Amino acid sequence: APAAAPAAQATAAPAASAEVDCTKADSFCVGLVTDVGKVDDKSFNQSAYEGLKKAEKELGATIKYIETTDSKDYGKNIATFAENGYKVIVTVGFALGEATIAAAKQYPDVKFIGVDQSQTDVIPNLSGIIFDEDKSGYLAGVLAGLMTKSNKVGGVFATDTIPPVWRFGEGYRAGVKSVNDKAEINIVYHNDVGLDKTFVDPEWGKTTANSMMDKGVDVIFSAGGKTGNGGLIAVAGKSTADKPIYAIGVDADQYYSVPEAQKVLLSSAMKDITPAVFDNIKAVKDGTYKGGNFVGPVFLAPFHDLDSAVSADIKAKLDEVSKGLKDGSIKTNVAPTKPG
Amino acid sequence: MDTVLEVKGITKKFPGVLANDHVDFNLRKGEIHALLGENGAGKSTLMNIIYGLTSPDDGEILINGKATHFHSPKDAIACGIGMVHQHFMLVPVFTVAENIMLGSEKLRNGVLDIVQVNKDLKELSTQYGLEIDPTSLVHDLPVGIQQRVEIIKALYRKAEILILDEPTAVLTPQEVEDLFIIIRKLVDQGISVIFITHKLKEVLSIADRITVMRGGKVIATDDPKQTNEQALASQMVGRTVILKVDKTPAKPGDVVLSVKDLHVQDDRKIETVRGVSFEVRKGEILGIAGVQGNGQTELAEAMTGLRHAISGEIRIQDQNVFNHPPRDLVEKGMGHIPEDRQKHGFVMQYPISDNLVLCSYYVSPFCRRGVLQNSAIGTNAENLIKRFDIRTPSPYVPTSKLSGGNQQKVIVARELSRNIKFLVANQPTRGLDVGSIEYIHHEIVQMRDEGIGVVLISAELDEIMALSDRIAVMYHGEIVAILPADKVTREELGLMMAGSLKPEVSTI
Amino acid sequence: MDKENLKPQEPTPPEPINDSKFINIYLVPILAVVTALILGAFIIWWVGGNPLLAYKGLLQGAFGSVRALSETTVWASPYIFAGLAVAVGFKGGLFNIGGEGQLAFGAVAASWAGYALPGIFHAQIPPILHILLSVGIGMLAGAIWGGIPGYLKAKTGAHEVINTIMMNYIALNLTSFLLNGPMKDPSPSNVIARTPLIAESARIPAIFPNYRFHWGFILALALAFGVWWLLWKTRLGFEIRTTGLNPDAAKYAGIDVAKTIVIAMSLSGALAGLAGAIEVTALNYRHELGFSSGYGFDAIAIALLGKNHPLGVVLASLLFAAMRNGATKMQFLTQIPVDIISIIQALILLFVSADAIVRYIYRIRTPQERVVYTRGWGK
Amino acid sequence: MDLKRSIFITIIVAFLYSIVILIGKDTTQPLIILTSMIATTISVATPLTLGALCGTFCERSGVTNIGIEGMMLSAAFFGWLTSIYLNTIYHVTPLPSLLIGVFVAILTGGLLGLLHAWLSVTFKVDQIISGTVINILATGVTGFLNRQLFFEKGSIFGGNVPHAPGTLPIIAIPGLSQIPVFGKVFEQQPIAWTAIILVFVANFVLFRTRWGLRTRAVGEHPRAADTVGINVSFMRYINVIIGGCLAGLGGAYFTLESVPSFEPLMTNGRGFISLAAMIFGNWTPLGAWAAALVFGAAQAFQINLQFFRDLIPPQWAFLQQSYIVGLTPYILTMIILAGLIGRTTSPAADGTPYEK
Ligand SMILES: Nc1ncnc2c1ncn2[C@@H]1O[C@H](COP(=O)(O)OP(=O)(O)OP(=O)(O)O)[C@@H](O)[C@H]1O
Ligand SMILES: Nc1ncnc2c1ncn2[C@@H]1O[C@H](COP(=O)(O)OP(=O)(O)OP(=O)(O)O)[C@@H](O)[C@H]1O
Ligand SMILES: [Mg+2]
Ligand SMILES: [Mg+2]
Repeated sequence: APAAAPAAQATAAPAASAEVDCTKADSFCVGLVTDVGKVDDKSFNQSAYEGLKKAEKELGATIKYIETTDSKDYGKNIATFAENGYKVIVTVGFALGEATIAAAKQYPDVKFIGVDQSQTDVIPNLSGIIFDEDKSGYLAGVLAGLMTKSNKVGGVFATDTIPPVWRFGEGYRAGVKSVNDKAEINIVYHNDVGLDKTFVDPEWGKTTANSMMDKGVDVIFSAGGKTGNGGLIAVAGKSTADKPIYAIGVDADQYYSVPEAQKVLLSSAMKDITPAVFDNIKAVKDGTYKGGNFVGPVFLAPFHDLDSAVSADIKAKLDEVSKGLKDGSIKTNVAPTKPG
Repeated sequence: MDTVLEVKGITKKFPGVLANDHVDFNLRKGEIHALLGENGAGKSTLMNIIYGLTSPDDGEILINGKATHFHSPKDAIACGIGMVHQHFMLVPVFTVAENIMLGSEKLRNGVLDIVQVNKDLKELSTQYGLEIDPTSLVHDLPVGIQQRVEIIKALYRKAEILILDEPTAVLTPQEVEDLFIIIRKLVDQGISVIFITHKLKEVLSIADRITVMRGGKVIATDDPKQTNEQALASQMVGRTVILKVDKTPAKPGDVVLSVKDLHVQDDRKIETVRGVSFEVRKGEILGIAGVQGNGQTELAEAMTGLRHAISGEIRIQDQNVFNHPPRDLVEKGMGHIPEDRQKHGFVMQYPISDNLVLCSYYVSPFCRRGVLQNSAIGTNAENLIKRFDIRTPSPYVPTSKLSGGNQQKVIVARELSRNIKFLVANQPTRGLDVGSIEYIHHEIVQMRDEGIGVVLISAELDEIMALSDRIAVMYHGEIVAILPADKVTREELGLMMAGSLKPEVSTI
Repeated sequence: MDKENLKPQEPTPPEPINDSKFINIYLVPILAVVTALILGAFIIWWVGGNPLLAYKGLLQGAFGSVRALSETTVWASPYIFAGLAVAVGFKGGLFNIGGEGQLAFGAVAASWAGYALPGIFHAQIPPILHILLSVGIGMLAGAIWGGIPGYLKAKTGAHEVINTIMMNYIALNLTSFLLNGPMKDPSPSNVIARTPLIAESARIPAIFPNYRFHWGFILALALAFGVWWLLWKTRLGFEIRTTGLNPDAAKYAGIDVAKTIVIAMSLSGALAGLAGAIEVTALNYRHELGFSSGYGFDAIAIALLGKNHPLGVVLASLLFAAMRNGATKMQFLTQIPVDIISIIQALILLFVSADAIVRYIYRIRTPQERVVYTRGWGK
Repeated sequence: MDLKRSIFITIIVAFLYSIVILIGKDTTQPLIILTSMIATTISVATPLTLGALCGTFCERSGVTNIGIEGMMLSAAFFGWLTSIYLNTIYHVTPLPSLLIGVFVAILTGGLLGLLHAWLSVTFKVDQIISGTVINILATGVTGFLNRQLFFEKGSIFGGNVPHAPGTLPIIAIPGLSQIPVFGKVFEQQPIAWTAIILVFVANFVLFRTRWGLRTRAVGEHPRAADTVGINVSFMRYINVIIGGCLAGLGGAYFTLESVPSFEPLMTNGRGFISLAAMIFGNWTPLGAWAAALVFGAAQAFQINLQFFRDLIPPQWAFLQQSYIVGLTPYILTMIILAGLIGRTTSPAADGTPYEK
């Protein structure tokens, strides 16, 4: 099997690092606990883990992850790191929010970093990394609203029961409306499968995006892990020189993560977890770490190949809006979660 | 006459059973060689070996003098051997033509050539006088015709040697006659026939030679002119058997079961019971004679609550039990020996002990407050096994391990051990050997004498004649006559069953 | 005439020869597990992992400490309930793939009863009663979810296999609907699709402080015995088994086959529902839109592995639970993907069912009887 | 497939379509809606059809197969893996790598079919178990390798997913595809086309050829087949392997035709839906296809209802609840199986190993 050769060295590195004794003071061990998504989900679990890898490379940290297979194991998995002397524990996803708070109180001298976990009251050894997805979505909406020729824009999203997804989607809606109230906005959430499938169903994303383009939609914001990527790929497949269709990605600059879509990818609504996680780990190392919420930056990724397609005044408008969003003069008026 | 088939020293062991023990057997060209033997004697096994279905542990097979080795029936067929199995080997949902061509299909450029097959069948039919409609579905055909399909299947493969395993077990005198005519035709055309049966009359009337097996060994090969039923029976069973049931005249009491103008449909919604009426009295045996597929099955099922009837009336004593569920009937005193023992009779995987309480597991002493009383069930089993002489190492072996004869005895024991008012016995001895038959007949008669009303449904004329006090003849879903057993001859009955004799004797 | 000379001299079939119970019942399955673990070790080694370290982690994580043991039982109890559910179905000749949905519905119903009932009665409900109510309602929900396919099969002959699959999807959608709408936890801090916490009075108290080992596990063991007793010692059990093995004979025996099928499926559903209800009342105190960890499907493997015998189901559950629970420590030590557990589990099931392979490897004689688990598509 | 069934199914599909068209007609031309719904229907139906064909071949020969899910998943993974290796490591151009990928996917399915046959025919392992084994094994192996090859440090692609060679090109039927708007329906990718062709091929093979006759005989009454010299085990082996190959092609759809990436568990229960389709179609290829189309139509229904959510009239508000709308295919199936279109009857010997 071709797998043999490459895989041979695969786990070698971590196996080796198992030697390090994290209980020693001079060690700097960082552990990551995923929610039920896998650490290679090419979505936020992985982005967070990339942050750890960066820490390993640049801060010489010893890193390990534990994947949760059932929500009832959250506490146990966090404890496994804490009790083995890990200095920093990163927990990914709002689902781990309560378990993380509990652990932070139980292990006061371990530093916790909770991705997508908004902190209502400050715990000194727990920092929650959060993003204003609605603002990123709003920016994407403005861009879409200004770019569309057919006045039909679309959005392909994972399930709206996940608050960040909901905020992306509704922020997008608001953004489009703000610049183009005649535009017809078609937003489809992937609600008909289990939570574990909703982010990893590219085939659905593609099917949905196709059915939108069939109806004349010419800009699609596709957000939701691999499900979203399916949408981007669909656009790349349908767009033609004389009738161009544009796609907008999400989370990281998807120009790199979905090369198939490069020629149609206008931009990506950034929610850049990797640097945020890294910065927090680094803060621990430097002793600048502090508890409470850590709000990640909001911005759009560069236009790359399509830079010429975006007119100067659209770019101007985008800058104006993002300023507005930062200083609060522009409100997205999106509820933090979908009203029940 | 030269020998077409010879087997030498065939030996076959099954786990725990020596099914064939150094069997020597030969078949001459154009002869009818009958093979007799009680259940489990090893007849089917021997034939399966000759037909390449089972491989022998030892011994050799010679076709036309030269030794051959069969890996599968394909080889046997190639050597001109054809077999009609005890349980028909037809695909019910296929048409006659499909069934016949299966395994040796005719193709026209890759596609099944039904047209050609149908043409060939026409020819075969005319050549041997076997009427058949190639396009009809097998599960729509009566057993007699299905058997005809089996025979044609063999001929279609140019069989020189034809093996018939218990071909008459499911036929009526009329059909048996037709079958014999066919067999003789085949023999005239140079085909050699091996004929397995439990019925001594038939053997004597058709066979050129008779070989008797017992316990996997060949006991003797006789000439029909030199022997008689009694002798054969003794050879089969290894002791003297009383062939005729001796019974005192019935002393009928009042009516236990009455059926009025009953109408029943079969699974394909065809009305197969068309206005049947009769009464059964305490202490009498009413025989219902009829060719398979004339509605006896549906009649029995309707009487025993296994099938929903359309209209009519069924009364046990004076209570109307029309379309009542089986349990209700059982509680009102019905006993039932089902036609298909393996399908309805018991749960093969269950130990004998459980099957012996299959209809009474829920009542005291076997069950108290919803809890099974295994001790009671066990003792019950031991008693019945003793009383009905069921041959088994223990009450707890799976019933599937028993021979057909013993399996049947389990059912008889179960039904007769309950205190019942009447008994519906449907083909109670089909496929059983004289020994078992004799035994079961004796039990049924004894029941009658104890004042139980018995409905005996059987395609075996001899059985009907031997046991019945009154005989009802069923034809095309109707009862054409109900006659006192002593007022009618075998021949008359045969004709009535075939619908060719309208009885002048008025129904009583 | 006297009965004596009447006895037909039929050959008496001898006792079926079978090799010693020990070999069949214990040795072969054990060897099967061992073989599977050896193969698993090979795979781990092949991708450059350290098998010994991995299995060390697996053992430590599963049995290494009191807490580990306690956690293993936490994993085991839903497995036992769900495994019994599937086994009961199989005994009745029914293949219940619907455990997933029945479990989910049991959990939803139980948590509803847990948080909503006091409001409805405008009163505190005494703990014992409230617990019984919640668990009972959970079981009922499961029973209904399993009973519907049972009813459809009994009345229309529709395949329970397909209908239970469909019911899984229906349950999935309805749960999502409820947990995002009507039953969503209204507390402002909540961002997840989950129910409110159930009332204190509905919570099955912990047995030992700061261990999660709970009464559910004990109940599961008791129920395993109960199911065994029901199936083999009671009238209902006899009816279920008879219907499962030979419906025609069952009908002949006066058993109401349709009714029995519905009962068997409802019973099966109830057990699955109980699995969900216990998770809510004894462990999580609420139902959260689970990233389904697939109890329903693991349960099938467990029932088959346990040869549909309650004791077998308990053992198989403990095995699966230990592996799932130990996986954490194993991954912590070696960073091997937890999927290796699935591979090993598949191999175990394979070797236990195709014991001919194991017998061949270890040169053990084969018995005559083969256990029959299922009847393919129930017709 | 019988007339009643086909009519019934046509009605259902037409009904689903027309609801959406009624809602959406104010903003979008009916023809456009129809076209896009048909397009969705066909693509969603493709893997289901192939899965159901797999089931049909296995069960017609008397071997139940609940392992379709696992067969598809493994095929999806290994097919995709192959295409990537060829494309990135050995620099084969995209199209050939994809085609070889498809071939490997089919091969994978075939091998799992072989495993299923080996277990259930040779070892007479309970067929449900053997199917379950395949499902669990597939989950484990694909997840495990996917991690080892594409994520771990030092793994061949340095821990990040390489640029996949894209997806199979669209094949447009000349002429038909030129029809304005509706022509889109005749632009499908190769596996979608193949699936449709295979439906008719399978139907022909099963009901018009010697192979089909023997297959059905083995599934209905193996002993009868045996007595006329047909090798029951052989027939079952080959049919199960054929089935596996079909499931394999179905798997290829996910990673080589639909999207150029693999996700753990990405088949997402479609193998089980295929089973439903097979039974629903009464073990006939045409029936299975029709059933698959119903599921496809239901999916299209759901997507488009969300699409036109804002246009849904208030009295139909429940149609805005995507969870509720999501129930459509499942409830439909249950209704239909409940005998609305006549009982389905499985091959008589389905699921029972043949004892000589
Ligand atoms: N497949 C089998 N496995 C084990 N034992 C068998 C098998 N088939 C037959 N036997 C045993 O071999 C013996 C002979 O069986 P066989 O079928 O040849 O009897 P038979 O003469 O045909 O009986 P019958 O008159 O009832 O047909 C029986 O005792 C039976 O128990
Ligand atoms: N697998 C088996 N194991 C043990 N005994 C068997 C097996 N198969 C058949 N037998 C026995 O072989 C004998 C002959 O089988 P056969 O099928 O001829 O039944 P039978 O006794 O002839 O009953 P019937 O002719 O009414 O079916 C029977 O005693 C039967 O019980
Ligand atoms: Mg026989
Ligand atoms: Mg017999």
